Amino acid sequence: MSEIVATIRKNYIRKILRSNKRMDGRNLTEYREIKIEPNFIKNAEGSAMVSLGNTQVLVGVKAEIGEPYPDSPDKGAFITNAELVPLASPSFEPGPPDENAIELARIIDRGIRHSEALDLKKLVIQEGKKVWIIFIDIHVLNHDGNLFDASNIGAVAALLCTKIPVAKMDGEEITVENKWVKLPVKNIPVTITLGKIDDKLILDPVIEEEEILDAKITICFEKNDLICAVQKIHGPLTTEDLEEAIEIGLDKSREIRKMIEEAVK
Amino acid sequence: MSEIVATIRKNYIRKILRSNKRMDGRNLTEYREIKIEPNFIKNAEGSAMVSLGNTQVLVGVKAEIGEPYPDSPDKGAFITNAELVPLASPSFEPGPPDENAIELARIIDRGIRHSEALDLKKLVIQEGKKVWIIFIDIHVLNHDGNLFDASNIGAVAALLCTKIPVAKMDGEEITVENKWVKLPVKNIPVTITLGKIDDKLILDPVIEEEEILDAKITICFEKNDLICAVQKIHGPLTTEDLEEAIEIGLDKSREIRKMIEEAVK
Amino acid sequence: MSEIVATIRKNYIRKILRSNKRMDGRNLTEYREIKIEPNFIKNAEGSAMVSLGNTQVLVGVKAEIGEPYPDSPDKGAFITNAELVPLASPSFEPGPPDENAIELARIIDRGIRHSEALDLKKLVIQEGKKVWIIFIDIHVLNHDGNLFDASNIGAVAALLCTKIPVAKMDGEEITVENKWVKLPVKNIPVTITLGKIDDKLILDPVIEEEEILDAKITICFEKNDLICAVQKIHGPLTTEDLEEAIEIGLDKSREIRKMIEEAVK
Amino acid sequence: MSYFFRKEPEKLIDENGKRIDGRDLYELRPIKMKVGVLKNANGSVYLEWGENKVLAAVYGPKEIHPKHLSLPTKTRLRCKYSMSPFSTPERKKPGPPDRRSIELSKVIREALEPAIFIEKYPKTAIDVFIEILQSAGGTRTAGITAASVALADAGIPMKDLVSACSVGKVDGKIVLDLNSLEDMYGEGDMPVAIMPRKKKITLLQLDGNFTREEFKSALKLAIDGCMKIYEIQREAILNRYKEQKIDLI
Amino acid sequence: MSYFFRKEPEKLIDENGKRIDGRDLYELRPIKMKVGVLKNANGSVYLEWGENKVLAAVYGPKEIHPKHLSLPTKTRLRCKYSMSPFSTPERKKPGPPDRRSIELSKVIREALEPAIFIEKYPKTAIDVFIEILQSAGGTRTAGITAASVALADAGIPMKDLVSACSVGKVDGKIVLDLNSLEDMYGEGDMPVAIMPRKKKITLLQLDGNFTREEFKSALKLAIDGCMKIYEIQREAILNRYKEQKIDLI
Amino acid sequence: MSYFFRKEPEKLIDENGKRIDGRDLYELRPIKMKVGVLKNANGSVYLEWGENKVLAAVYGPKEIHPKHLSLPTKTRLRCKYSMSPFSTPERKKPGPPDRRSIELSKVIREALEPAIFIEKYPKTAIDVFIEILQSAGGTRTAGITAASVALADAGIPMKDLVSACSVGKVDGKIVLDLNSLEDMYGEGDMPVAIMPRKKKITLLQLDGNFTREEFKSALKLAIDGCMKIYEIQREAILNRYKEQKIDLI
Repeated sequence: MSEIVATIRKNYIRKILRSNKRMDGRNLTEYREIKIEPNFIKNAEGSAMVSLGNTQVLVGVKAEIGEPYPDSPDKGAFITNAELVPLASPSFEPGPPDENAIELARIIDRGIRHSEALDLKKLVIQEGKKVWIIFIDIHVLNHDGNLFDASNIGAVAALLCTKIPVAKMDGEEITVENKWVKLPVKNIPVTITLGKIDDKLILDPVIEEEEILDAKITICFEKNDLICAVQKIHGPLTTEDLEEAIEIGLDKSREIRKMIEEAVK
Repeated sequence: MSEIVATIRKNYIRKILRSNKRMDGRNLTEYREIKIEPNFIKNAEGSAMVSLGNTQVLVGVKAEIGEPYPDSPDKGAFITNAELVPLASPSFEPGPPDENAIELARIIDRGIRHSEALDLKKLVIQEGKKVWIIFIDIHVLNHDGNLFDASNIGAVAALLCTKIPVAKMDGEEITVENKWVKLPVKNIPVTITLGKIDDKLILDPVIEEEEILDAKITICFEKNDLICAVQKIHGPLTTEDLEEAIEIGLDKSREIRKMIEEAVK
Repeated sequence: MSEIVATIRKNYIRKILRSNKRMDGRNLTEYREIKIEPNFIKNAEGSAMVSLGNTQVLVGVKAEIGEPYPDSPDKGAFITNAELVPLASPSFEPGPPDENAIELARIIDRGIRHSEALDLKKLVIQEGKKVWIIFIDIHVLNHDGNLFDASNIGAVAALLCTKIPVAKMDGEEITVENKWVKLPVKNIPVTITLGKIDDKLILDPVIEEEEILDAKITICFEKNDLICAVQKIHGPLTTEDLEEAIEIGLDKSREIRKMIEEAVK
Repeated sequence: MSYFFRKEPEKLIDENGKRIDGRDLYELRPIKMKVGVLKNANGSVYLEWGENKVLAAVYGPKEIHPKHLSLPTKTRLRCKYSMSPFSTPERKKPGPPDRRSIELSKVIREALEPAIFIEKYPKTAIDVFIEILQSAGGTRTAGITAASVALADAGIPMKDLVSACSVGKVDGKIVLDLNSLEDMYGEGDMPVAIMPRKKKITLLQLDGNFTREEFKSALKLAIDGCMKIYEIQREAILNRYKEQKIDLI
Repeated sequence: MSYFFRKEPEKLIDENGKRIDGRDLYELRPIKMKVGVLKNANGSVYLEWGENKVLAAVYGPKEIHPKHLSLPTKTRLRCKYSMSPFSTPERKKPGPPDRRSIELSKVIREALEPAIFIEKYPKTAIDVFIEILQSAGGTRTAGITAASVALADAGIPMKDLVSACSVGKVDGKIVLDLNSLEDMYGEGDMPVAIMPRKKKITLLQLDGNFTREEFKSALKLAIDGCMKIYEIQREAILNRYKEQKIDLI
Repeated sequence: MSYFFRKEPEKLIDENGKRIDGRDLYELRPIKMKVGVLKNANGSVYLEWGENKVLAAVYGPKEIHPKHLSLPTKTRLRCKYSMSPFSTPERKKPGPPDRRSIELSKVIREALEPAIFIEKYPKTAIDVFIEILQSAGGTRTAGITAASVALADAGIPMKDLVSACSVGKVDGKIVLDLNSLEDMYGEGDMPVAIMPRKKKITLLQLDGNFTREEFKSALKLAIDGCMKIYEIQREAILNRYKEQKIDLI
């Protein structure tokens, strides 16, 4: 995007923001339409296709048997990975995950980790020897802004519908039974992302807004309104911005959580 | 090569093709001179230096003891690799194998695999535990066209003269005896490569021809005239082209097979 | 550096060299000020910060328990690595070690290896099973010429002050006691680096000199005046140059060795 | 969810000539195609072919960086076939393309290129991305089929569509459109792509053991299959202009 | 030298409200800063913060290669945070930056950029290198603190310094400037950077579990901490011009 | 074929002063050299030196990409030494060059460069590729010897050839031209290259333990060896113009 186009668009977006409206007609603190389709991928142990307006994210969960980390022999593990495949946006390039893909994966990972959404102790097959390793793969299919919230919804919904087989260890031998149980998910972290333009905070920025934001913030809330992860992105914020963002986020996170629970029922 | 040079050369090649002749005086379905020198490399378990006119390929076979694939505990394994080292052509670049090197290796591999040239069951040292892994390394030394056929001849000749030591397993202990046996080779796949220019099929294209081909096809024949691998490359072909190619290939493949058997005697 | 600047500087350096002096006032065979601060890094098992004029190198030694190489089951191992981090010079680029970093690491490694500075047999925990692997990490912080000698001093000083815990093996179980012993260092290899400009050999070249050298040579001496490693770098030398270099080096290496021993006392 | 429990079936074709998924020998799996599902791409297709789920997106014609890669008299067509980590029973580690994907990207490019008027946009690039979301046998032919329609959706001037499907040899019989079990345990596999109007063959690969006669009848069957695929492609393109908006979900 | 013997302490705060290293809840670790320690860099800082040892170097403004990466109206700020192999109790394998370092490099760049007049040098690059020589909790905030002074030392025109420190939640209490044990075994960690003059927050991350009220008081404490850091930074810059030559050792 | 059965010999020099392969202490292994064996390269050499089999090819002078790598007043000489996977008793995995190959490529380049009039072709590159097909001790000196002749074969203007061979210390004695067992189990190794006309030393490396006197006599022996190599090189170049066509096999 050329600098001139950016300036014109910024002025346009600012102008309508002054009347507390958005380019696409939304209010400042309104999400785009959210659709969640769980179990989209049969070859995954769990999955969810999510759309947030035109932002589309597919998350797959796979389970493998592996060894626990040496410093937590009594816990399973999970790994969160995000791919910004070039199919999803003219700005995505082939190659290894760049800083944006890595930041995305790490934020989603932190929300799940610090809310203890996954009960890792229940993923042990035999302590110190074999545990389940859960892979959460976030695949962005179309990038139209706010990848964080779309990915978080996808990841949590996918985890909630994941089933893994029962595995047992007898000596050195592992037996995997064709008997499937739900993944032990005990919390639903919800990220809420707001952008700042001038002195306004806007929820769920669309890509045209993201490109001109002064700053962005993602806050992850647990079920009981605790804050379990925060990431400020791009430019500076004030203490007041943060308080307002938390205010909005607390509210919205409860709505989104309900939506996810509904979708995977 | 500039586009103008290509056009001039294409016109020249076409012109002589109209009288069913080639740039180098060959008939349409004539190979260049083929030379095979087996056991060229002493440090390899088997090897062959092959020249097809000015195309020169050296293939080495090495054997290592390793673990079988989990889904075929009763079989050894083989891996085919091709390197287009920059020494061999001004168009080859240093770096990891590109799509041409990978395609070359995979086609040679498929011919060997689907003709079951290597009796993998005989490469087991102890089922599920230890097997021989055979590495077929194709090293192109000078690229003057038709790398596929030169490489296939080299790979098959190298396999035919490969000897591996006798290995036994006693408990967890492996013993390798200084007693060498022939690799169990039970079939000789032969690839035949034809190019198409206008409505003519030409056998064993030289590099100047390859650069202006409309299409190319490689067909791999087993001992008993079965077709075990095909790869169409570059542009389109018709059903009639394919039938003609098979016609030519059946014949030529028997000749080449004899030549290989002769060379490794 | 442009070619013109190089020519002017070369002429200037040559001119003062004619009176057997250097840009910075040193004699031809004089080192810059050498400072050695051992145990700079608490998280390392041993370390030394070294400055050679404005050339600054930090070397850290870490110990890990690992498996011996199959062909030396009765020996521990060490690995020397050098990083030319971009912080240290405008000419260093981010990325994997280039030929200069690799050459640096390999020369330091060879001096230590061929002088048998480390008594690898004493690093065995259980023969054929577990040994100590010693990592020598050379981190260049500011490059002002003669990285080889600064790095060698750092590496040897760091080894001399390294302590590793006592480890024992009982069956398959490894116990590491909180009891620390000195690394078994039995020799102090010292590299001496000389540059050649016109017909002069100069010791410890500063970067402005290095950039215009005709040739460079690094000779590594053991405690008993044996030569254990040599590397000629860049342009040609004569037999006479080499004899002179050894003459100078024998002398200087004893001085530097004393300096190192003093510093780690 | 089944890779822990995978087992080779006793036979792939039963006594009534029915295949393991109930199909006849010359029957295609059910196919569903949506055109224009991705907003950012210039052209896009979502294809369900049996249990395959495939996305194809086209970006371009567009400028090329670095410039020395551009061709003076034609478009550079670039294809990237890739499998998402959850597309296969065993997780596919993300990372640089493996050797199979590199080869497939090449043959797919060569299957598509003859159908494009590449002289129309000299010095530009057209990027075709094929993303296998779920894989169940025949992903390369599904990918070509989807990509060819995505190219049309992107408004790229084309001589013809490219229609692809595979044939194979299973329990000694030549059958159309292998599923994953047939692919894994059958005796041969032959993916084919054609430009349907003149029946030019733009992809042909073969693995396995075919007599000359088997090859001939397999090729005929493949071309017949491609013609059926062609009908489905044309219908999907028509639908594109009937619907207001086509969503992935 | 302790990773073989690492053990979780029974409690991180004792009955007298003292932390495991003897500090009060709102007390910073000792900080020592030397400016101009590296001859080659345009600006450089060596910082000891508790047992952290950090070097920051700035090169630039300088030309960009390849040119298409340059920005027409501003400087491209590039940051690289990296840990030396011996900086951590367990050796950190050299190699391409890991995912944590890539994320940290990004957030550090975003923490520093608002303080720089990046419009002053269009089409150029400024490189900031942060090298963690010894790590003991809070390296990213130490890195930002050092880098900001190194930028000033390089003569880069700046709107303000950037001062950073972390706060956290340990044994249920909000504390300033986590050390490595508190970082590892505490309940939460929140690194913050500010531009002190207008108290603009340029870095904010959080991991752990905070109530809304805890978050509020943690943020206040962090800003207070940053203001103390700011004083130390200013003093270090002044010292730079007092001393003839500042050596690393 | 012997790596499974490799064993350290009891002694490397017998009571009659004969080496393990029957040579005298100051004797070279048999050497065979063919010039012009590769059609595509501008210059090429196939060298058998004992059981070493080495190919060297030269491409250039040629344009450099990207351009900013070109040097305004001279040719950029680039060297790549690499070992084929089957060249060693244990298979050498293909892939990016290992650390040894990178160092060798550097010292080989520095051994060859002084012999070339690099000012003749400013802004160009000359590529030297050395491919070790079979390795048996002394591949770097064999590579330099072959490459230097390949440069001449390519018509590159040269001040002199470069002739190389190694000396070493084996069972306490200084010997010429180490074979692989002597290289592996000897006490020292010293590869040397010279420009024979003025006896300038362009490669000198040493590993092992040499007294000052041993070093001196080893160097003298190496230079004598190089002079013999020089004769062989000159003869091979002459042969190039006698034969109609020189084939690899």
